[in-house]
Amino acid sequence: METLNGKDIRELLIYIAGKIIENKDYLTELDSAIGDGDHGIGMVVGMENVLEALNNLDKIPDPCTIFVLAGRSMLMSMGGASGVIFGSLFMAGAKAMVPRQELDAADLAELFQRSLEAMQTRGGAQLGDKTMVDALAPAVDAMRKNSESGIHKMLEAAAEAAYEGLEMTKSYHAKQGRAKSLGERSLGHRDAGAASTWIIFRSMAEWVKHQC
Amino acid sequence: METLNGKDIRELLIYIAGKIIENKDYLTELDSAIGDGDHGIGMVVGMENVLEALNNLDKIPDPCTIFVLAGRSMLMSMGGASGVIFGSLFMAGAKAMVPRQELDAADLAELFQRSLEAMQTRGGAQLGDKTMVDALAPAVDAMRKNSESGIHKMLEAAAEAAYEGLEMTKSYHAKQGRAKSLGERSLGHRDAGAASTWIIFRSMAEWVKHQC
Amino acid sequence: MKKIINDPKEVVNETLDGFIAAYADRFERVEAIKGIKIKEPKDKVAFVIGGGSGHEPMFAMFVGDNLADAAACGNIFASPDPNTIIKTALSVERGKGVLFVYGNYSGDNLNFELAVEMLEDMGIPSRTVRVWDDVASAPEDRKTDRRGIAGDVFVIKIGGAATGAGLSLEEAYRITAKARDHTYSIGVALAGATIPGEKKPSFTLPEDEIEFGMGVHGEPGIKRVRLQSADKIVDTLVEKILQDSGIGVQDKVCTLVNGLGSTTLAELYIMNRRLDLLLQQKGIAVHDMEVNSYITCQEMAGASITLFKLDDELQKYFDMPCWSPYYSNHR
Amino acid sequence: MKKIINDPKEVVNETLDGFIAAYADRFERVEAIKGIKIKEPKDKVAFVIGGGSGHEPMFAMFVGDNLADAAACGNIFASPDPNTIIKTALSVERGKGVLFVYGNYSGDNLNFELAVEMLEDMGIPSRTVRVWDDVASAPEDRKTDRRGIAGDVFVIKIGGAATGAGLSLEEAYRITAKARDHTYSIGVALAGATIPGEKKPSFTLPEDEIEFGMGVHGEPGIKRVRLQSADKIVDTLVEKILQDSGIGVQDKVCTLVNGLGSTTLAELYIMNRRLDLLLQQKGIAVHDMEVNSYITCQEMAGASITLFKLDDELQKYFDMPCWSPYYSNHR
Ligand SMILES: Nc1ncnc2c1ncn2[C@@H]1O[C@H](COP(=O)(O)OP(=O)(O)O)[C@@H](O)[C@H]1O
Ligand SMILES: Nc1ncnc2c1ncn2[C@@H]1O[C@H](COP(=O)(O)OP(=O)(O)O)[C@@H](O)[C@H]1O
Ligand SMILES: [Mg+2]
Ligand SMILES: [Mg+2]
Ligand SMILES: [Mg+2]
Ligand SMILES: [Mg+2]
Repeated sequence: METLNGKDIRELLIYIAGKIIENKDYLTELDSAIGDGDHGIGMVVGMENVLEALNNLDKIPDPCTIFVLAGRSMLMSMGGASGVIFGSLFMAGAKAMVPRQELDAADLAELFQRSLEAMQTRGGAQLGDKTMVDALAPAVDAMRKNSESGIHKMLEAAAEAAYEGLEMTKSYHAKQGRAKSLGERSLGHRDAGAASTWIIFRSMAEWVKHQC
Repeated sequence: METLNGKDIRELLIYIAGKIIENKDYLTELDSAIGDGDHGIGMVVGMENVLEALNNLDKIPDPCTIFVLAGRSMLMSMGGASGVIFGSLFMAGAKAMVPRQELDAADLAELFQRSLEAMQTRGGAQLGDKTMVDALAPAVDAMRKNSESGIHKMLEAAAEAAYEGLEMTKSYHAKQGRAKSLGERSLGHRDAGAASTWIIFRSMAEWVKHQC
Repeated sequence: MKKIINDPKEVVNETLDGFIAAYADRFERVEAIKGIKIKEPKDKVAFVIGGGSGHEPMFAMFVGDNLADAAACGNIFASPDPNTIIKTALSVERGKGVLFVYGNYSGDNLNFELAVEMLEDMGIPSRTVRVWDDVASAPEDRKTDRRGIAGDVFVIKIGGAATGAGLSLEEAYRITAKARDHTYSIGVALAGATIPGEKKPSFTLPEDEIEFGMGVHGEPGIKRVRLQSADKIVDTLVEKILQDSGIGVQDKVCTLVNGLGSTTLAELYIMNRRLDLLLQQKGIAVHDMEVNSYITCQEMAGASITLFKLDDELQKYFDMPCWSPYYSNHR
Repeated sequence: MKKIINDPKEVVNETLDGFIAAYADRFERVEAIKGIKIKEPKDKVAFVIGGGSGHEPMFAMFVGDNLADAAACGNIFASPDPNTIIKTALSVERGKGVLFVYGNYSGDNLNFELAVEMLEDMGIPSRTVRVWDDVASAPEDRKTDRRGIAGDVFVIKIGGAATGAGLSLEEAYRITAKARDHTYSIGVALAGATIPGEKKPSFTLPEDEIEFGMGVHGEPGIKRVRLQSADKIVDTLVEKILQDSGIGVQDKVCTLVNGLGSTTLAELYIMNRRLDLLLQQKGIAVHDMEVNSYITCQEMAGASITLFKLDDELQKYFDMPCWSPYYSNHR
């Protein structure tokens, strides 16, 4: 598949939601080590709201509108840092794009690129601050670099980059989020939000692969 | 030794205090099972006050006065059921006796007999109610029956009777004290106050034996 | 259990010192013993409460305006001794006698009785109301064997109002005893507590079990069951109280959901939500609902529900304003 | 950890219901979201507080007379979402703008900021005071990175008084921000807490260790040491606050010893005793001492100390009477 329409994006997001919900305990465990132990809980609340919104659609709108819908469902229901951050991940970029019926690989890369920028403006996190940005930024980078190889290859590359970013967070001192007061003691631990980001990109790659 | 003077009673009580203090954890453990777990604490508070009073005597008064002094130290400092009950054990009988310079076996038997009566009037416990009375009443009984055999033999018999009384408390439903709301569930457990009573009589027998 | 204390033997003493440090404008210690009193007791029947410590804010922190004039404090979970009780009473007695309220436990009964005898020997008339609200601790025909638990709050509220209104000892006693006879409680425990300085909790419960009817010192209760939902727990507690008290349609009550220590306010409010619903369903009118941890048991987990049945006279005294640092009437 | 709850997802919802059941004469829920408001907001700047739940009585139970007009509640330990914040604010806004107070956490900052942007888009002027009193959570030169802990109490007290006095948004903001800048706290943790519905505590501490500077969500602190005496713990906490704040001779403070959940009032008073002694020794005047568990962290064990430095203006607003079910000023 070389483009994704509204129906695809809807199914893709439903697949992501399932994967996040599956990984609740893992995410909470990561957040317990250097945060307050609720990241899994929050993401599940958000994803359940996404599922509710997407399962109750009268008709299928264009892909960007679906992304916005999903992002807003998270933003307006989750609370916590991740409500705004992950809500923005799906919403901010999609909102900034000119609406179209189908998204190709380059469109997807642009969408997440814009989300990343919006999120950094809002949250102030830089690469290396030990946040989800450490997984998202390399993933977006990989998308841009691989957008000519088609959606599946691009998303595989993004997922791999997100994973490497996640692993890198172990070596960072936290500078944003709850862990920032930890200083050195955050070393050796992965960031919970980066793990969610990796799961999201890995799930996208998986879903697309299943469609081939 | 066929009689005990003021000095003896003082040393005897100091010996008892040491033994009770040694057994604090055991007493607390018994009270935890069917009470509130503070019997050992209370007895230690009382015995420390007894030690303070007896170690700071200017001159040694008659034996009954020493008993009253020790009992009052407990009564006025311990609180809890055992403050009144064990305070009375030493105080009530001694207060009721005609003062004399030495106590023989029969005097001792009379003293504890009177204490037992006063305590039952005040606390209302009958034999079989699962209280210290279940150890004290048989001990007093044994003292009366053995008062002709001399102090040491009498106290050995009393200690043995107290021990049997203590063991019997395992088979009683509690009817006084905190355990009374337990009904059947107090079965199988020894009463903490009965254990203290046994330790007191055993210590008396031991102390007298050491003097021979 | 780790605790923030110094010498375990000084826990009560230092607690009272810290309390006076915060409220020196209103309260002071009774010299030489573990008692707390209001600084300037009024010319009225002295109202004195007391019991073992370890249940903070009960009893010391229920001294205040139209509440107790003084509190005699024992060691953790141990009644105060007669010396403490007498000195505390004398510190606020104004020639009109003393009304005592305390929980119905062997230790308290023995020590307060002895104190009352000694006070009467000194020519000071005294009356005593023992609180026995815990319906789980003995059947109705042995009511006077029941323990006093969170119901203390209502009996003390009324005793404080009745003595504060300037009633005679006999009259204040009558109304306070009536308040006691209108108070019904039952609790549930989830986890045990440790006395400061001890190593082990005085009881433990398996990780998936709770116990109905457990006392505020961890005295074992009446029924151990698997952990249930808050709603089901409240249903059981309320049913037991209504059965025992006969409270029903047309009656009017004040309620208290009391936490035992480590149970959160959120949990207590989740219980209160169900309590409110049940009382509505049964047609029982609610005059006031309290939700707080007034009578704790160290870091014990669990809660109790108390119903206090009002009549016109009790309502009048319940509605009188009162103030202490942890309990006040804002009506 | 066993908890008395129904569906873990409904904890906050049902807590608020139970709270309203008890105080329906004064408070009501904000429709469709997890907000609590006073029934009849006055014609003044709206004062709205909020944050994650699980810290009861903070925040929902600090709504009241001359305190907050409304509280926006998130899930356990999670900031409320912008939708909740906006609806809560609109429910009490009277055309004079909104003053927000909340703790300085990534999540709260992101959500409240977004809400404020949306409110301003609607033409409603809003100002925000983030509480960052925890001196252990970042060095002084990164003050705005510090977490908000028990100091919330003083900032909310002053914000409630300033808006209650009818000041303009700008003026109320100025005074409330000053209160924030005069508030310094640090805590110590003894044992962890479990979020309702989870199986494991979010952190644990060895049986003989305590941790200084730990946050109210169990965020790790600055120093882990062996269990010490209460006096030594207080010495460490006070020294750190005095060093950081520069509070010293001739200054006047209000103090708060705040328990985190399962720590007993007795322990808090033992701490308060030492605090009082230290402040006397250092020649620091004490205007008021509070001892309570106002900002809890589920059944976490531990406590914090807060010093609030007064000047004449702050003292005037501190002394204004206020009332909520768990916090009131009786001066
Ligand atoms: N300013 C920020 N920018 C980007 N991501 C952030 C920021 N603050 C926090 N996060 C992410 O949010 C995650 C925490 O989410 P969550 O636990 O749900 O929120 P909270 O910290 O409110 O409990 C962190 O692991 C981090 O990846
Ligand atoms: N009415 C009574 N008569 C005799 N002994 C009693 C009575 N009530 C309690 N006791 C004794 O006191 C013991 C409990 O003492 P202690 O634990 O110190 O007091 P408390 O019950 O106040 O915690 C019981 O084991 C019992 O032997
Ligand atoms: Mg978190
Ligand atoms: Mg006991
Ligand atoms: Mg006791
Ligand atoms: Mg959180």
